[in-house]
Parts: sequence; C-alpha cells; structure tokens
Amino acid sequence: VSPAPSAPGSTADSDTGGEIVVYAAASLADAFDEIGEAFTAAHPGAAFTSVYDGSSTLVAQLAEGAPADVFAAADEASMQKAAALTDESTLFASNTLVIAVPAGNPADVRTIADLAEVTTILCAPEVPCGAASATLLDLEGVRVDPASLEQNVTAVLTKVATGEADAGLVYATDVIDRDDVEVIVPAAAAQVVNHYPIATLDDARNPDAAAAFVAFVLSDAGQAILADHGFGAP
Amino acid sequence: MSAARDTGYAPRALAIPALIGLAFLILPLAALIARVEWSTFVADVTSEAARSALLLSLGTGLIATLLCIVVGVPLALFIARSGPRLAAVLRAAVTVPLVLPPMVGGVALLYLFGRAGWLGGLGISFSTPAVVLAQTFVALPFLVLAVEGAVRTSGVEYERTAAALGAGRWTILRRITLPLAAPGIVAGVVLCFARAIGEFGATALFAGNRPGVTQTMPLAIYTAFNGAGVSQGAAVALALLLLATAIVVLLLVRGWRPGVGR
Amino acid sequence: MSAARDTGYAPRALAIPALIGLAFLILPLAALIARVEWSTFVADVTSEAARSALLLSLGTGLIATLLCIVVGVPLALFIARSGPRLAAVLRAAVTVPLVLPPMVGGVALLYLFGRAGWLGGLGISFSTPAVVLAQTFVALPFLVLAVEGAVRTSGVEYERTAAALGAGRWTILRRITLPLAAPGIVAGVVLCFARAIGEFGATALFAGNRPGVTQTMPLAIYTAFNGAGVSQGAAVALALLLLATAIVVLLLVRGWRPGVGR
Amino acid sequence: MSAVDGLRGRIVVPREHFAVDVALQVPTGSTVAIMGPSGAGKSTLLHALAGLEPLVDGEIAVEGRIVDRVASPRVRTPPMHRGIVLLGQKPRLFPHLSVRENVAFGPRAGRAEARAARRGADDWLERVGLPGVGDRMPHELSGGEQQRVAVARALAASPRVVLLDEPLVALDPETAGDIRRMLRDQLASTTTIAVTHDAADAVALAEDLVVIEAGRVTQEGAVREVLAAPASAFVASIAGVNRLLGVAGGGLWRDGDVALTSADSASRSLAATEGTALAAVFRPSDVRVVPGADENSWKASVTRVEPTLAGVRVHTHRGAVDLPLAEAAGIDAGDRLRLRIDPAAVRFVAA
Amino acid sequence: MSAVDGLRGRIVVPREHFAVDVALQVPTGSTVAIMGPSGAGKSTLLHALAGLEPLVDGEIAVEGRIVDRVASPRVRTPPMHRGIVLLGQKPRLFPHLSVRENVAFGPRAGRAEARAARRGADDWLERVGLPGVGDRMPHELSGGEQQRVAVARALAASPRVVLLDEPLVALDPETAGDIRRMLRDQLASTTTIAVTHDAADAVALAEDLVVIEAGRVTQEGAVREVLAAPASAFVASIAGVNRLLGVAGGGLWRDGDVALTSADSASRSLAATEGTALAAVFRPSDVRVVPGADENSWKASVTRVEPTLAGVRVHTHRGAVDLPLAEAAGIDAGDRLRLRIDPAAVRFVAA
Ligand SMILES: Nc1ncnc2c1ncn2[C@@H]1O[C@H](COP(=O)(O)OP(=O)(O)OP(=O)(O)O)[C@@H](O)[C@H]1O
Ligand SMILES: Nc1ncnc2c1ncn2[C@@H]1O[C@H](COP(=O)(O)OP(=O)(O)OP(=O)(O)O)[C@@H](O)[C@H]1O
Ligand SMILES: [Mg+2]
Ligand SMILES: [Mg+2]
Repeated sequence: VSPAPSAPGSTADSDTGGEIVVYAAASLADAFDEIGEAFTAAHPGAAFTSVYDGSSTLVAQLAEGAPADVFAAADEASMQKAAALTDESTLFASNTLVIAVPAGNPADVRTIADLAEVTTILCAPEVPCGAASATLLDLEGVRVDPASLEQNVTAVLTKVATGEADAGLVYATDVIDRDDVEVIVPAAAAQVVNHYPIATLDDARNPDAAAAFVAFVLSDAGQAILADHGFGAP
Repeated sequence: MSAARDTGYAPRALAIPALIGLAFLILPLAALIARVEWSTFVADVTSEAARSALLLSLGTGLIATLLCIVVGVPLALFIARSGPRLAAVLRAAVTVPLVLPPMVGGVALLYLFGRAGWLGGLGISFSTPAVVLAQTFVALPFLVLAVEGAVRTSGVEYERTAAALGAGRWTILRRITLPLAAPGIVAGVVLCFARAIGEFGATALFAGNRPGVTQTMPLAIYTAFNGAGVSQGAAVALALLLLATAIVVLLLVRGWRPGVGR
Repeated sequence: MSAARDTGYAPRALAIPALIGLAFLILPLAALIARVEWSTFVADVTSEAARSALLLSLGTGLIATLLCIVVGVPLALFIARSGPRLAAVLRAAVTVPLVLPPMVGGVALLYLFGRAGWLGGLGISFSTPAVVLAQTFVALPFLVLAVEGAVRTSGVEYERTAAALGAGRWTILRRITLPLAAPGIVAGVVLCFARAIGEFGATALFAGNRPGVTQTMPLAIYTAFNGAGVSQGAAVALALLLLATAIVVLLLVRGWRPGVGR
Repeated sequence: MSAVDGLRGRIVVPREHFAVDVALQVPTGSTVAIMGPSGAGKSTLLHALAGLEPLVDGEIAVEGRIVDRVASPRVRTPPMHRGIVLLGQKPRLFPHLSVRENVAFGPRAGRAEARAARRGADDWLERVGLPGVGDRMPHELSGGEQQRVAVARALAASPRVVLLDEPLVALDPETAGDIRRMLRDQLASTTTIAVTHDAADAVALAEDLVVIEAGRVTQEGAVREVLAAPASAFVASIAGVNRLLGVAGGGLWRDGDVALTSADSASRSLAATEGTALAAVFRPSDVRVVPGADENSWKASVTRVEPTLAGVRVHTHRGAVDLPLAEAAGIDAGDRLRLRIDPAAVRFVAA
Repeated sequence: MSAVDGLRGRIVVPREHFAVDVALQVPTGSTVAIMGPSGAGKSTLLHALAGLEPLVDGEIAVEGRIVDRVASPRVRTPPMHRGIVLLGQKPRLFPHLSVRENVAFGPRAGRAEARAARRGADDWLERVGLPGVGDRMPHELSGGEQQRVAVARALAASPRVVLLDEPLVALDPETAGDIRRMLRDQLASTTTIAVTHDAADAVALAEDLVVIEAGRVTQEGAVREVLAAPASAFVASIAGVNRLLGVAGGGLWRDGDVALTSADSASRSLAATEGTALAAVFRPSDVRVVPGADENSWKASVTRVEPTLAGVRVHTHRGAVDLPLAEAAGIDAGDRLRLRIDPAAVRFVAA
C-alpha cells in the first residue's frame, strides 16, 4: 500500500469540509477505503463515509432517497439505471477477467479452452461479470457448460477456493493478494474490459466535497491506489 | 367444559398493538403490490425460467420439509423429554443455524459436503440434493423449536394414561403425543416450509445457481433483481408468485389442521 | 401427578433420526470451526469494525425483539382467540414476511418508507431505526406464530377459572395467560431474537451498509466475505463471534425460563 | 326484583338432547342445594350463572342488579364483574402457581396487598386441613388435597355470592365432615348454591333443595320436606326411601290388590280424596319380612340383593327392604317375599 | 411367590412427609378395596403398581412375574408391559379423540381390529349408561359422564389386573349404584384393586379391605370384619360407628368411672383378660338418651349437633348418638346428656 501522495485537485480546500457519503460497488471496497483515507488526509475538514454493496442494491437505495453524495458503479449499465439521479458520469477505472483455479491447480487448467473440459463456474449472464464472461468465451470460441451460474464473483471465488469447482472466470481485482487461488490470464482478456463510472448525485448534500472526491479519484493519487488494487486505467 | 366459542378474556386495549403489528406486516406487502408493473407482470410470472424455478422451489421445499419432519420431530421429542440442563444445551445447538447468516451457513455446508469436505465423497455439490440440504439446514431449527415447545406444553399426563391402558410406545406416539402436539407441529411445519422455500443465502453458496437444477425462486428473484438493464419489476413479480404459491400451500396444510380442543 | 422426571414413552428407535438431525445441525458448524484461521482470529474479532457492528447488532436486535413482543404478543393472542376462518386468514397474513426473500422484503420496506413511499415522510430509511424496522419485519412472524400456538394449546379453561374468581382482564393476562404460555413465548422470543440478529437481506436493502449506523454483524460479515483480497477468515471469525454472542444471550434468556409444569 | 334476592334468575341453555331451563331464587345469605342425576344440567346451570356459558333465554340478577339478560336491552356482564365466585367441578388449580399463590389469587386479583393475601391464604389452608402445603406446587398434592385447595381458593376470594360444584367430592367421610362444617360456618351469611350428590350435604348446608332432572326442576322446597315427599324416583333414591306409586281408595293407598294404611294424619287426609295419585313413602329399614299374610303387607319378588354396610338391601319389584346379614341368608333374585310396613312408618304424598 | 397371586408386592415410595410403605396381596380374580384419609398414599400406591411411579424399595409381581424390583437384578417393566390397567383418579379422557375412540383406545392398542373395537366401545358405553354419546368429544360431557367413560375405557381394555382409583366419584347415588353393579359383574374374575371413600363400595365390590393411613397399612382383612372391629378412629368413621377406648376390668369395658357390658360372647372373653386395651364399638343409631342413671349408661357433654338425613347426630366427648329431629330439639353444644347402649348392640375389640 503506497502512502497517498498529496496531490490536491483544483478544488479549494475551503469548500470541501463536512461529510461526504460515497456509495460504491462492493468490489471497490478496499480501494475506496484507502482513497477515502488519502482524501481526508488531503482535505482535513472532510469526513469520508462509504457504503459498499452490489450495484443493483445501491441503485435501488439511491432511487428511494438514500443520502449519498457520490455513486461509483461496477458497470455502465448500473449507472444508466441511476441516470435520473445524476447529471453525468465519468469512467474512472477498468477491470479485466482472469481464470481462477484452486491453489495448486488440481485440474491442471492452462488455457481458457480447458474450461470446457473441467468443472467450471461462471457468473450469471444477468450480472456484469457474467455478461463479460460470455463475451470473452465467445471471443475465444470456447463453449462451456458451467456447473453453476453464480450471483456474484464472491460465490465463484468461494467455490474455486474450496475446490468445489476446478475453474471460474472472475475479475482480476478479485484475486489480488489471495493465496488460496491461482490466476491464469486468458489471451483475449484485454479485449473484454469492464469500465467503472463515477458520478456526483443531484441530491448531494455536500456537492462541493462530492465533486472534490470525484476529482481526487480521477487524480494521479487516486488512480495509483486503484492500480495498487489491480484496477486498470479507465 | 363449554364447546361454545370463547373469545377469551384478553384486555380489549391489546387490540391496538395487535392492529399495529398486523399493519406493519401487511403494509410493506401492499406497497410492493402497488408498485407492480402490471404491463410485464404476466410475462414475468409465466416465463419458462419462472416456471422451472417455481417447480424446483416447491419440490425442494416440500422434500426439505419432509426431511425436517423426519429428523426434526424425533429431535424435538428428545429435547422435550430431556432434563432442563441437557435440553438447554440441545436447544442452543439447534439455535445455531438460526443465527448464522445463511451465507456463512452455506460456507459451512461447503466445508462439510464440498469436494474437500469431511463428507465430500457424497458428491452433492451443484445438484438438486444440495438445494434440499441447504434448505433443510436453515429450516430444521424452526421445526424443532416449535414442536419441542408444543410437546413440552402438552405434557406427559396423557401419555401416562395411554401407557396405563396398555398402549405401546409407537401407539402412544401416533395416537396421543403427535395429535396432542398437532397445533405446534403444524405451526412448526409452516415455519419450516416457509423458511425453506424462502431460503436464499445458503443455497446460493452451497448449491449454486443453475437454472432448472439449483436455481430456486429466491435465486431467480435475486438474479432478476441484479439483472443489468432489467428493472425490479421482474423480481417483484416473481416474489409475488412465490408468495402466492406458498400461501396456497400453507392454506392447504392448515386445512388439514385437526380441531384439537382441551 | 408425579413430580419425578419422566422421560416419556417415545419409541427408543426415534433416537436414530434425532441424532441424525442433531448431527446435521452441528457438523457444518464443526466443519466451519475446523477451518478457522486462528492466526488472525483474535485480530478479526477485536477489530473496531467488529466491535461496533456487534454492538449495533445486539442493540438493534434487542430493540427489535422488544418491539416484536410489544406488538406480536397481542397479535398472537388476538389470532389465538379468533374463529378458525379469521385465524387462518390472519395466520396467512403473518406468514407473508417469512416466505418473502428478505431482499424483496427490503424492497417492500423501501417502497413503504422510502422517498416516494406512503410513509416516506418519517425519514426512517438508511438510519439505525431502519435496521430495527427491517429486523422487526422479518422476525415478527416467528414470535407471533410461536406464541399463537402456545396460547391456543394452553386453552381458555384456566382463564375462565380465573375470571370466575373475579380476576380482571389484565390480571388474567399477567398471572394466567402469559405464564401458562411461557414456554411458547420463550421459544418465540428465541426464534425472534435469533432471526433479528441474523437478519441480512432486508437490512442490506432498506437500511444500507453504513459502518456504525446500519452495518450490523451480518452486513459486516457480508462485507468481509466480499472484500477483495481478504480471505473468508475474517467473515468466518465474525460469524463465530456473532454466534457466540447470540448463544450467550439466549442462554441468559433461557435462564429466566419459569419451570412451568402441568 | 326484590332487594332481598341474593341471586335470582331464569336460565335457558341448550344442550345435546334437552335444554336446561331453570328458574332459581336464592335469598341473600342463604344456601340452596342442587341435586340431580349425572348429566342433568347442574354444572351447566352454575356456568351460566357465573357467566361462562351464554344464555339463549332468561335473565340473571345478582343482589338486584341484572348481570345477564337475553331480551333487549341485552345485558351480558362478564364473569369477573358479576360478583359471583364459582368453584368448578374440577379443581383446576393454576399449575404454574404454588398452592399458596393459588389460594391468594382471588384476594390479590381483588387488589389485596400481596403479603396480606398470602397470610390469608395460609389461614385458609389451615381451615381446609392442609397447613404447611403452601409452598408445594398443585401437582404435588393428592386428589382430595387439590379439591380442598380449590375450596380454599374460592372462599378466600370472600365472595358475596358463591357457586359450589360438588365441593366435597373425592374426600373421605371424616375429611368431608370437617370441610362441611367449615363451609357451614364460613358461608353462614354468604349467598350460596351448592351442587352435591349427597343428600347429607344438602341437609347440613342448605335451607332449600332444588332437584333438576334432564334440565328441568322436578322438585324444590325446604330440604327435609323435599326428601320426605320425593316427587320422583330420583329424589327417592337420594333420600334413601322406597316410593311406591298407587291411588287413593277408601282412605287407603292402593295398587292392584295391595292396600296400605298410614298412621300419619296428613297422609290420611290426602288418601281421603278418592282417585288421587299417591306415592307411599317409607324407609327400607322400616320394612319387615313377615311369614304370612298380615295387615299392611304385600308379596313382592326379589330383583336383586345388594350388600350394605349394616347387612343387605333386598330389592323387590315393590320396594326394597334392609335386612341384617343373618336374616338375608338364602334370599336370592327371583324369590318371593311377603313384606310389611308399619302404618306409623309410611307416609303418602301426592304423586 | 405363589401361582395364585394375581398381584403381589411391597411398595416403598417417598412422599413429602412420610414414605408410602405397603405390602399387598391380591389373589387372582379377587378384589381388594383400599380406603384411607385424603393424602394417605392410595393413589401413590396404585401409580407405583402401574409403573408410573418409581419404587425406592420393594418389588411387584403380576401373576407370578416380577415387573418391578429395586434389589438387584433390578427390574423395571414399563407400564404398558405390566399387564395392569389403571383407572386414574382424574378421568383424563383423551381430548382429541371422540368418546367412542377413547373407549376403543385400549382394544385398538391391543391390536383389536378398529371396527370391532368401536363396536365393543359402543357396548361399553351402553353398560355405563351412556348409549349414543360415542360421537361426542370428551369436553361435551358432564363430569359424571366423563367419569363413566373413563371407567368404560379402562374395562374395555379387558385387563387381567385392574386398578381403580375412586371409580364412582362424582356420580349420584342412583347412577353410582348402577355402575357398582356393573363393576361387580364385569370384574367377577378380574384381579382388582379399588380405592374408594365409601365403605359401601368396599362391601359391595371387594372381599378384602386394606386401610392405609399416612402411608402405612393400619388394618386389613375381610371387609366386614375390618368394619366391625375398627382399629383406628378413621376406620370407625368409615364404618360409621362409635369407638370408645378403655381397658378390660372385671369382665367389663372400663374407662374411668364408666363401665360397659356386652352381650357378645367374643367380646366377653376379650374383656375377661384384666387390663387388655379394649375399644367398645357400637352404632350411633343404637345409642339412647336416658333420663337418669342406668346400667350400661354414662354421662357425656355435647360437642356438636350435626343434621343428618334421618334427623341429627349428636356428637359428645364419648361417642355420637343419632336422634330423630323431634327428640333433638333443644340439645346444643355444651349440654350434658346421659347415654345408654344396649349390651346386645355393643362389641369389644382389642385396641
Ligand atoms: N359442551 C357441551 N355441549 C353439548 N352438551 C353438553 C356440553 N357439556 C355438557 N353437555 C351435556 O349437557 C348435559 C348437562 O351437563 P352438565 O355438565 O350440566 O351435567 P351435570 O348435571 O353437572 O352432571 P354431573 O353430575 O355428571 O356433573 C349432559 O347431558 C351433557 O352431556
Ligand atoms: N408428586 C408428589 N411429590 C411429593 N408428594 C406428593 C406428590 N403427590 C402427592 N404427594 C403427597 O403424597 C401423599 C399421598 O398422595 P396420594 O395422591 O397418594 O394420596 P391419596 O391417598 O390418593 O389421597 P386422596 O384420597 O386425596 O386422593 C399426599 O400427602 C400428597 O400431598
Ligand atoms: Mg357437573
Ligand atoms: Mg388419590
């Protein structure tokens, strides 16, 4: 974890006091916790509060008036559903798929083509990682009969880690620092990129600080922290 | 001694909190129904995915309930007839799966029945039996605790009377103990079935989400809820379908309810 | 008439399914404990986040249980003393939140108490009171059904006897009805508290996952579980902490249990 | 509606094969006994009075206040506000309360201070012969002990009107006698209805006796008068007397070829009206077996011989006769005996 | 262990203030009555015999087979395998079964075919005077009707050994008489123990009577012999006789300055042994009030006057006397009366 470089954005400190509440996709939790720390270090008057959950859950909550200033979604579709609540959004990070196999790779998976032969699990096509997985498999020309279509990446990872499945497709950021799974990067991974959008909310109670936070995420300091957690550039 | 309906002697002022309680349970449902998108409702609830999820839910839910009855009623009898200390320990053990967030319960089941688990040899994961096991695990405590309470409340006096008339243990169980505890058993079965059919977390982790095999209604609802670009309409429609089905099943069960009086 | 402990007349062969049931409830927990990473365990369960989530869970769980008692016991009495038809309808209504996947329950609560909801003016959502409401919503049915069964089983005869001795309605309630139904009420309170403290889905949606304000233990467990880079160790450790706490609380409650005999 | 009415009313309650339809009047402070065959409706009547069973017709007044009325304006005071305490046929001690708390229940419900109520309960337990059982739970008592605790619990509520449903059942004669005396002392100025199966209770406790059969009053009046002039076979059985039906003819009681005279003047004047339906009433112990035809005697065939404490009672198709064991030897069902009753021992009553 | 023993055993069960410790022997096919004050341990004894209450000492044999033994080898046959049927003190009809199914319960549990068991149940209901109630639920019966159904249920199980705990309680005298006769017929060849509070039941049903007081047998023997020679105040009370304690002196019964003679030869020979503790036994109805000193008379002060069916019973510090109402007028507690008993009506028994 690199110390947050002090790189205040263009916003003046005097406007950025008070609490900001950031609603962010669960996969951003660790990265945003660190960004939050760096942000408050840079803006001593600000207090950072985060709420992490699935993007769909967050959208439903925001639609019902959840008190948030900033929304960071895991995919563009989710941001679209929140369109009524924001003016415009900015992409701030990206993510690619990797093959996760249990530690020791017992089924000896080497390429994405091997997924057709072993017990493979994927995210359900309805959720972002599932849609991306389908695209990637199509691109690679591999037909997989998944043992299960999981609700989220965590479920895929749990089953891989416990040896329940021989392999699964997950995001690169989900496997960073994990020692119970091994990672194989598929050849076409770079062609299927998931983009993370961020936006200030129209209802933000602290719009200036919100804007400052978004700027901070997009700043070099923010991007460096995201890169530390495995995210790619937007 | 009177057969006449007796509305009891509860203070009338209790009607106020009772109504508040009832309203609190019903109003959210009404709010849900008010937001149903009727335009897509029929399509949502008649989709092939909905149908297969509902059938799977009903099937696994009923089998899980049966399993719960088969092992839960004996367990409840055993606890009810234990001394206070042993009963307290057993009750605490039974309460565990109630408190465990279902997701953690799912992980525990994975650890036990998963490929690397103690009972991994059974090869249960990703199969319909895994769904049944997950439902049984989360629903069993409800049945056990409800039945235990009922059996304990009905006491042993009638069993002693039956024994003193020469009835054997199985006869006493079948004709005295179980019928006398019937209201509690029915309540337990209802709680158990409702919990089984609504089970989501443990199933999601332990059994996975394979349409037609392990995708029960709650998983289908969750999938619909998380579906990119799809509104919550489908999720709500499916939830109402599940609800309506469960209530029909429960009313049927209640229909059997024997009219036990004292 | 005998005070001697009576182990009843259940067939001995029932010990087999009873033990299977017990094993089925305990083994997954054992498998879970076997996988605990003791190296990080202490740090995990003593972290600031764990402490505040635990306190929040205990506080909200106890308040929710209290609320359930306040509105649920009167509701249960009301149902128990209704005619069979009305009782069936009311019981079905009470069962609804049991079947609804908790997430959908959360959506329903959002629709009711959210910005555009009928009771949106109260501004409850996304606050600690929202946690309490979500827990109350999912836990209330357990209390009501368990208490209703107990009150119905204990019948009206002793209430009539008390009334014929000149006791008023409140006296009858306090000294006869409630004590006689005590085993059922305790069972209901246990189920209710366990369900409240384990509640995840509805809380996640309706109250959100804000540390210190709405992040209860199950949400903290969920967060730990989903946390990228963090192993499940933390989640399992937190789950065990929650479990241990709940069991301590429940054993305390059981300790009060009055020794009601017939 | 007289002010001296402790309890007054007409009670109509439908049962399986008949309706209980009884009019009652218990003057303030007095005791009325109710007797009747098993299933006659006695408990139903008490339940209705106490408010535990709804009336389909009639009304009930307690000390002049209407507490139940079917006709409009409908009145239906719940049990706890009737000022009536009922001791039911089953003891129904509260299983979760100690014996002491059971007895103190009424006083505490009536806002007595808890400590005083418990002390009072101990006094009551002493009165029913159970000192020192206050701390036990009800299921740790014998059947008769439970019965006595139930009596103590009812009386401890200091009722102005009390209904007792077989309060002395399940007690041995000695204990029953003690409780009967206690009831007589304690209820001296309480308006009381006591259901009993033992005429001795009625004699000891009550001024008036009401006999109920199949839901209807078949006889009522001062206790001894009712027992002396049984209007039905049931009353004769509780009074322990023979009751032979006949008609008045020539100043005698006649049934077929049997004729009886009575030394009692009231009986003679009844028999003077030719054709009146008469019952001849006499005790089995006053009947003698005589060897041959005699005045006031008749032939009767033995239906059955029943052992009694003092000897045997020989039942015939015309009355029973009590015999010492020695005299009864050899008598068996089917035998024919000649029986005789002394005119001084027989009374005629209108049938 | 004789083969003719229907039921035999010694039962020791601790209770609150004493232990029930009773040895019993009921020959096959005969009936033993048990009487005792409330709380004496009668029900405890039956429960222990039936296997519902564990022994702390003793053993029980049914038809020669040990079913319970505390000494090693320990035996503890559960109730259903003892071949004993118990009719408990409370009817305890199964509340969820119809009256017919209640009565058919025993036969069906004994593998009788269901239809036949139900038909048999209807026959039994008829025998206890309740034809046509088979379809009702137990709570739709009166107290006495429930009692009779419980009797029918116990007998329908065709027990070889049956224990009856106050089977005739809660019944009016007429119905009680019917059921008593039915029991006598039906149990003629059944090994039976019957607990009762009415000596008339013991006389009518049993060969032997065992009296239990505070857990111990205080007297046993043929029913009439026990009643004729009461060894305790309790037995005198159930036999309905006076029992005055004294000592033999000069061929007479003496207590202070009172001396009584008896016309009975057995009594005379008892009294012949100077200094023997004797009880003079005589019926209150045989006592006369006499105006002045007389042979076989004594002075006694009235303790209380109790109404009875036939008149009053005047209790004194030396025995009670039954008087017709007319003669009792004016007698009150504290009065002194001179009483006389005819030598022919008094017996002496060893005390
Ligand atoms: N709940 C009921 N529904 C219908 N009939 C009933 C009900 N309870 C009692 N009965 C019938 O009503 C009649 C009167 O019952 P009740 O209990 O008043 O009799 P009782 O005079 O008290 O008799 P006992 O001396 O046996 O107690 C009986 O024939 C009984 O079968
Ligand atoms: N469960 C118990 N524990 C302790 N003592 C008991 C228990 N049950 C009864 N007793 C006591 O044991 C004694 C005997 O009780 P039991 O029921 O055998 O009396 P009983 O002779 O049948 O009297 P009754 O004629 O009143 O029915 C009584 O003094 C009673 O208080
Ligand atoms: Mg009655
Ligand atoms: Mg008894």
